[in-house]
Order: sequence, then structure tokens, then C-alpha cells
Amino acid sequence: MIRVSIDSAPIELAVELSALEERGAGGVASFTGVVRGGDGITALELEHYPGMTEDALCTLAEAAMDRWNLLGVTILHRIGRMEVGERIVFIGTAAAHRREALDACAYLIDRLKTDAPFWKREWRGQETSWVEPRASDAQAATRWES
Amino acid sequence: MIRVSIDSAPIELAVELSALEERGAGGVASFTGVVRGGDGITALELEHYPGMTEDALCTLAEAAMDRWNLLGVTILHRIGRMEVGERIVFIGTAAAHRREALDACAYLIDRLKTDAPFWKREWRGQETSWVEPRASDAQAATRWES
Amino acid sequence: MDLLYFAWVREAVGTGQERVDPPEAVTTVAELIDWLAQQSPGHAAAFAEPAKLRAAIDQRFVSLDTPLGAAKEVALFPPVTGG
Amino acid sequence: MDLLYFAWVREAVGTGQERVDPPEAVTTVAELIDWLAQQSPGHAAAFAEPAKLRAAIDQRFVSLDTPLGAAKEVALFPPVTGG
Repeated sequence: MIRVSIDSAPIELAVELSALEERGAGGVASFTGVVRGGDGITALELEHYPGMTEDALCTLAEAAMDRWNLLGVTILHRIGRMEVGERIVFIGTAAAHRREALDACAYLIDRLKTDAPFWKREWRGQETSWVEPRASDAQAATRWES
Repeated sequence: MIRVSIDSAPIELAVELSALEERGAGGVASFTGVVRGGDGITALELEHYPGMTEDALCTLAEAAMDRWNLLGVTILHRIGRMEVGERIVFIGTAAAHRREALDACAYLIDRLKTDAPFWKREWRGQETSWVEPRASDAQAATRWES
Repeated sequence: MDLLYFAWVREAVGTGQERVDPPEAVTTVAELIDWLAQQSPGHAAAFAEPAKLRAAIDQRFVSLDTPLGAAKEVALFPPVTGG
Repeated sequence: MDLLYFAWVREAVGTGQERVDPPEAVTTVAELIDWLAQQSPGHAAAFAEPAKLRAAIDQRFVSLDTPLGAAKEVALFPPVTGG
């Protein structure tokens, strides 16, 4: 089962994790990205490419299902403005065995960073600046090439 | 912040994950182990070594905090009888960067399987059998030796 | 050809989408970027440094030397920064 | 010396803990296991195959060839299977 959603509404962890557990999995792994404060940041704003972004996330989920023996994959990404402490992204994977769930979860967040068309800007009070891509993200994605 | 608990009460994911997010982390990784049905299994029963098991989990959490730059580690393990679909174990890690949260989470569940004194038996109706350790678990734990 | 712009490219141009009809000499994404840079001061600001840009043709990521071919929708944007 | 038993070791012996006073010749965990196997049919069943057993002295995992030394609490159990 694949669930992909791009939405401005908050991400509800309990609901998403319960749905994955109900796949009959022995193990559920998750990663949640949260807006981090510091450096004067008061909020983030996320923009996406309607249509292409949804496709990119579905393609990633399918690639994970092909590569590992998974019972469920959930990829949620928020768009719009988010305050410090709010969730930006949620990856959840369900599998009979923990290794597959954990590896697939790490793969999905690494690849999402480079493969899905999202753009992020930081708000510091009334000032905004677009976030530059990090070389470490490109590097992290390459470790899954096989 | 380290939180370790061995308890017969159910594991509440939303509460645990929110507490980790409130550490100010950019990323929270989690692994949840769930009682899996199939093979006639109707329930699991978990036994521990009071005192030693708590110490083992605290030692593991501290080892993870030493090895990675973490803002929080939570390790919860249920004891007693659990029906199919119930949560057995929860590992949660919070870090500024996703790689540290994900690696520490995988480390903790791998090492918990070999380093913490728990014993599991399967119930099939009225029949019980103690679970044999898996060679794959011992192998998984060794990949963290450095 | 429909063009879509995202993030600071959108802001510099002043719109998120426009329809253009470039001359026949414009055959690749890179040539399209050079041509767009001449269309207005906003376009010039957005497209002055092609090395900072990424592209998609009909919703697939492509390198800047990719031929436009029969592209219906070309998107130009900075490197992605989601997650 | 306090002994603790877990899982099927506990079930075979018939109790989770007991206090014992082994002879002086018993100096290692393995020797303790051999001695315990002679104490009752239940002990014999629990301790017949030392290779299936693991041990902790004063709440630290040890190998079976470890000297008992001044151990106050020795636990004997099957390999752990948590998580």
C-alpha cells in the first residue's frame, strides 16, 4: 500500500503510524522532519510543482516497494508556511522485518531531498531567503545507487 | 535527554514522538515493533530481568548519545502478554540532522535485540513456546562494532 | 510552449507561468534560457546565471543541454530543497 | 549466592530464584551449571545442555568460563530474544 500526500494541513503522526501498523507488519520505521529554530528563523515556506511533485513521490514509493519487501509506504509533505516546531515531512515504512523498514525509510528521505521538486524559504520575521541546496544531500542520495 | 521505560502498559506513539520533537530537533526517527500474526500466533509474552534490563537499555541509550550528536533518545519495551497488533518496542531518536537520527535508531534496535535481557514466548491458543534467538540478530548487532 | 517558474526564478520574472513562442534557432533548454534572459529586466535577473538553474520538460527533470523537441511544458527553477 | 532463572530455565527448575551454597570446587559459571544439574530432576532438565545457556554475574553478561569470584547474584537463562 502506497500513500502519498502533499497538503497544507498539519501531519497527524498517530493516524499515519496506526495505518502502517495495520498493514500486519512486524516493524514500522518513520522519519519526521520538523522546522528547526535557531539562526533567527521564525518559519519556513514550502513550494512545489503541482503534478510533478506528486508523481515524483509516487515514483519514489514504488522504487522502495520494488527494492525492499514492504507492506506499506507513506510519504507526506506539507506545503505553505510552517512555524518553528511544525512537521514538514513524514516518511513511514512497514515491513515484516525491521531492516527492510529502516533501510527503506532512510532511502526515501535521502532521495526525496534530491528527487522531488520542492523549494524552501526561510522567514526571519519579515525577511525571507531561499534555501540553498546542500552538497551533503546530493551525496546522501548517491549512496543508494546500485 | 534519555527516556527508558519497561512497562506492561501500552505504548503511546503520539505522546512519545511529540516529546522527542520538542527537543528542538530537525529530525525524529522511530522504529516500532508490533506483534505479528501468522503461523498460528495469538499473542506474545515478554519477560525481563528487573534491574539489569533497565540498566542495559540506559547503557545503550548512552552509547548512542556518545556516538551520534543526538538531542533525545527514547527506548520503551513492553513486558507481559501482548495480543497480535500490539506494540512491543519503541525506539525514538531526535537530532538536528536526519542521518544521525536514522543511524542511531537502527543501532538501538539492532543492539537491543542482543544486549538487553528480554525473553519472548509465543502463544498459539493455549500452547506456548519460547522463541529461539536468530543468527541474523547477532549478525545485525556486529555491524555496529567499530 | 508553456513555461513554469518556481521559487526565486518565479519571483524574479514576476510570474509563475507564461506562454512563449521562441524562434526556431532556440533548440535546447540552455538556448531557451539565453533567449528568455533578453525578454525583460526581470527575465534578465532570473536567467543571468544558467549554472544556478535546473529544468524539467513535461514534468521530467532534464539537463540544460537537452533538446526541447516537442516540449509542451518547460519548467525552470533553482535546485530543489524539499524535506 | 543468589541464583536467578529466566524463561524456560525458570520453568524447568520450577522457581525464579533460590539461594545456594555450592562446594569450593565450583569456581566458574560452567562448574556451577554442572553442579546445579545434579540438584533435582528439574535442575537436571534446565542445566543438561550448557551450550544453550547464557549467564550474568551481578547483572553483567559473562561467558560460562568466567570465575564466580565474589559473585552475589548469578543469573542463568537462554539467549535473549527481546525487541
